[in-house]
Amino acid sequence: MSKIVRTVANQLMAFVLVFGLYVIMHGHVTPGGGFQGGAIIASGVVMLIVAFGSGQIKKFLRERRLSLVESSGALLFILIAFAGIGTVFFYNFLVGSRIFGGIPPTGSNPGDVWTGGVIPVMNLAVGLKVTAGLSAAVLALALFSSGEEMEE
Amino acid sequence: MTETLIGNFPFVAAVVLMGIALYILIFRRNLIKIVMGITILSSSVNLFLVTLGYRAGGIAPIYTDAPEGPMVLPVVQALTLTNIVIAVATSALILSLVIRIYRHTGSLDSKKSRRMKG
Amino acid sequence: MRQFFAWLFLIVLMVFLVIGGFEMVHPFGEPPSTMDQYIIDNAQEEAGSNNVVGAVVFDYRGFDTLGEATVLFAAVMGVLLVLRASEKKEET
Amino acid sequence: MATLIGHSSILIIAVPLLIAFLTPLIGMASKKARNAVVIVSLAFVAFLVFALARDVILNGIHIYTLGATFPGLTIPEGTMVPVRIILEVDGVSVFMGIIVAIVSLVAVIYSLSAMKGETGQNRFYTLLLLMVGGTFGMVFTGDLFNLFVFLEITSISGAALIAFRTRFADSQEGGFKYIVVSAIASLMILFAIGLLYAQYNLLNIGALAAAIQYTMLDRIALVILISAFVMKLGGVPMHMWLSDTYSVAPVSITVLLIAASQASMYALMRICFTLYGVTLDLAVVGWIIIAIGILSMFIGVTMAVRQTDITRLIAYNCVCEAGFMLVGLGVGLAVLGDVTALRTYGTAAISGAIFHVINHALFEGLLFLVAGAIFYRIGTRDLNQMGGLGHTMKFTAMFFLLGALASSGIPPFNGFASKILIYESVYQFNPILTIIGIFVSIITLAVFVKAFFSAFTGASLPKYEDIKEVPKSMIAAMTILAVIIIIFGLFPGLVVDWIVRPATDALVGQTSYINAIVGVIP
Repeated sequence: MSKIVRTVANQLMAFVLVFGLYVIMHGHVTPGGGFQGGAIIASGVVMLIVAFGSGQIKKFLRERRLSLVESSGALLFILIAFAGIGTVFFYNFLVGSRIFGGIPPTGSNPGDVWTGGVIPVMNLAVGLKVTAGLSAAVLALALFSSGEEMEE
Repeated sequence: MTETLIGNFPFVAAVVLMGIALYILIFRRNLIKIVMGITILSSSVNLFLVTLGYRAGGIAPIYTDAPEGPMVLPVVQALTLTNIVIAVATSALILSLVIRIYRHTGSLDSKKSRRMKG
Repeated sequence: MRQFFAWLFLIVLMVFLVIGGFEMVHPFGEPPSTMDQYIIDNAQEEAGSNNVVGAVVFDYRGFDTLGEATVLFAAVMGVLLVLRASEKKEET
Repeated sequence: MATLIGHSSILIIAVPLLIAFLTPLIGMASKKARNAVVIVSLAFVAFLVFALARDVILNGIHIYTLGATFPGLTIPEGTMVPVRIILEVDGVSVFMGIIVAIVSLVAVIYSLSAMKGETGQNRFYTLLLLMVGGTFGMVFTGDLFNLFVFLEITSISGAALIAFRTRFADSQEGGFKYIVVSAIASLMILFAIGLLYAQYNLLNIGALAAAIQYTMLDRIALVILISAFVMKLGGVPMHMWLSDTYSVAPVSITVLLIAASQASMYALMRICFTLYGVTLDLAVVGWIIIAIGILSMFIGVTMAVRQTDITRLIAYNCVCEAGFMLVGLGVGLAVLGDVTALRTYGTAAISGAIFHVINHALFEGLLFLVAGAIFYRIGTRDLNQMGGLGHTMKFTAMFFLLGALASSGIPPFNGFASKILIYESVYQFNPILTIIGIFVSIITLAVFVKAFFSAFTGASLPKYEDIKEVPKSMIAAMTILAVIIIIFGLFPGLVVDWIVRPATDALVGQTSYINAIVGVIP
């Protein structure tokens, strides 16, 4: 792609990242959540792949590393679920505690990020996982169809 | 009768979309078109699920600065969300298989590449 | 012959489903809501989340979301497995 | 120990998933550690399954409400319906769980040497664990949508694993076919779930069963569900995918695919017996299932006769055996409303079908492992190119004979025990069905005898002179299955009493399943 496209894509990526993170971290207050935010960031990665070509992206987004991030996201998610096993698997043990423990007033309210118990943490885990996973899948498809060798 | 006919139109639209998808899946032989058929099928199911949860005059089920009014059903929306992610996953995997098949056989026609029809 | 049966199957299925669509027991806009109303009323208190869909996704039906994340994980692993570079021998 | 059993149902599903997420990380560090972790975790899961089985059979249905304040709280205060996802483990679920536990252990032990030297082993084991977890989830869950999600996990990881050998075009096509079939089937299942949700606003199987009224929409949902699950288990109108996928997958995966198909069979049982139960037009639905079964038997066995590829032959035999189970189930379903008929032969037919599910998984698994062992050594699946392998691969030949005899229902192996149960009970329902069944069994025997002679006996071919017996871990995996087959064949009464009868009672006793959910109002 031309230099203009590359520069614009480079600048836009920052906004995409911020917006994605916002959607992930406000998943329990406004529409959005881990999957949606992760998909937004992954689409930013797709934009970079289109602008720079998959060979260029491969140099700083290694598949092994993406795979590692994805596994850690999934692990974080399931470990939070396991942490509730003192009562029951998937128990929302953080509601009422000091981390994200606030309980919003019933009915319509302005919204507070410091609520939701395990929900924001899970959103973060899922966001990490989806970002890394979708990027890895798209990168693999792009690399394979452009005929380049992938690393294991 | 006419009232239910018009009132239930969203369900019928979902069913018609499903018919289109099944038509593609049964009669088309191109592998990419089969992938498209599956995606349309999953969209039709998503549309059906979301219409199930609609309440007349309802608002989105989010309490942050919520206006007055009944909220639409949240569970179907969660189910739809799940199904969207599953559809993405499925089509990613199918596309990678299609690329592999294309590498091996040099063709996207299912008659050529598959030993048995179906 | 096969085409004929396929058309027959498709048309019969569609007729049934369209009839089903018209005959929905609960018309569009007035769904039954015993389970959902409970969630709408209690999500803020039990899950502490303003976003009721978020509460359903991560709390009430969190196990589905685990499954969903697993599906995505499996698909990504599958893509990477299918498109792996070559079948070089792995030394063990 | 009590707390462990209390949480065992979720641990059985979650531990394979947890280890699957860990496997890529461990695999980067050390391959030996990865293999050890996979085996140890699956052995732990198997232990939990047996502990849970003992508990369920002694103390009745096991309930686990995810995310509630305590596991037994199915219905929260202030409402009359279950809101959260509930795992409900009764006799049938635990029976299927035992199958999956055995089969997954065998598959992993077999893969240890069968997969040696292939690339992508980290991902192979990850997907294998995901598939095991998905199958456990399918059989343990009490929630329709959850069933759909786990079905998807199983089919996506299964499809990726079928395509594992990327150097063959066949395996890619097999994977493609499998995932297309599963995607269509599972989306139709989701549509049917939507239809049920639209009327009752429920997703829990027990609560739905209590509320169901068999309206027009319920009938449409039933038709869609039955056809989708028959599609997934390889019943006849939709059996084409089965031979194409089973024959190209790595055999340890084929064994798991059989378990996954059996999980679809379990889902079919759940839908017919528990979800709809006595509200059905029992005779009509029963006869439809019997017809599918008879067709599967016929077409499976006739297609098997024509095959020269050993794995395709066994795959068609799978279609045929699935027909036996469907006939048993159909007969049981047809007389479900009739108490005397149910008592005289209905429960026996269902027991036969359920017993055949585990026997099927065992002997078809053994046969596929043998076929995989042959492929591992000589690199072909074509029966015409084999010959005289019995001289050098003695154990393999013995195991093949054992599996073949069990599959054709020859005493004293386990296939005989379950087939005789089906024959006897079905004879009282309709003698023609039994005659067809015996006829099909005889042809099956003929098919396998032919395959055995062309592969293992005769003069040893010069090109296979230096073929050795397969590695120890493959022999070990086959031995486990063979020993279980012999034990089941020698003591069928004990097996029926311990695990099959509770499963049958659980399947027929729809009310106890419903009461476990709805009856516990705090």
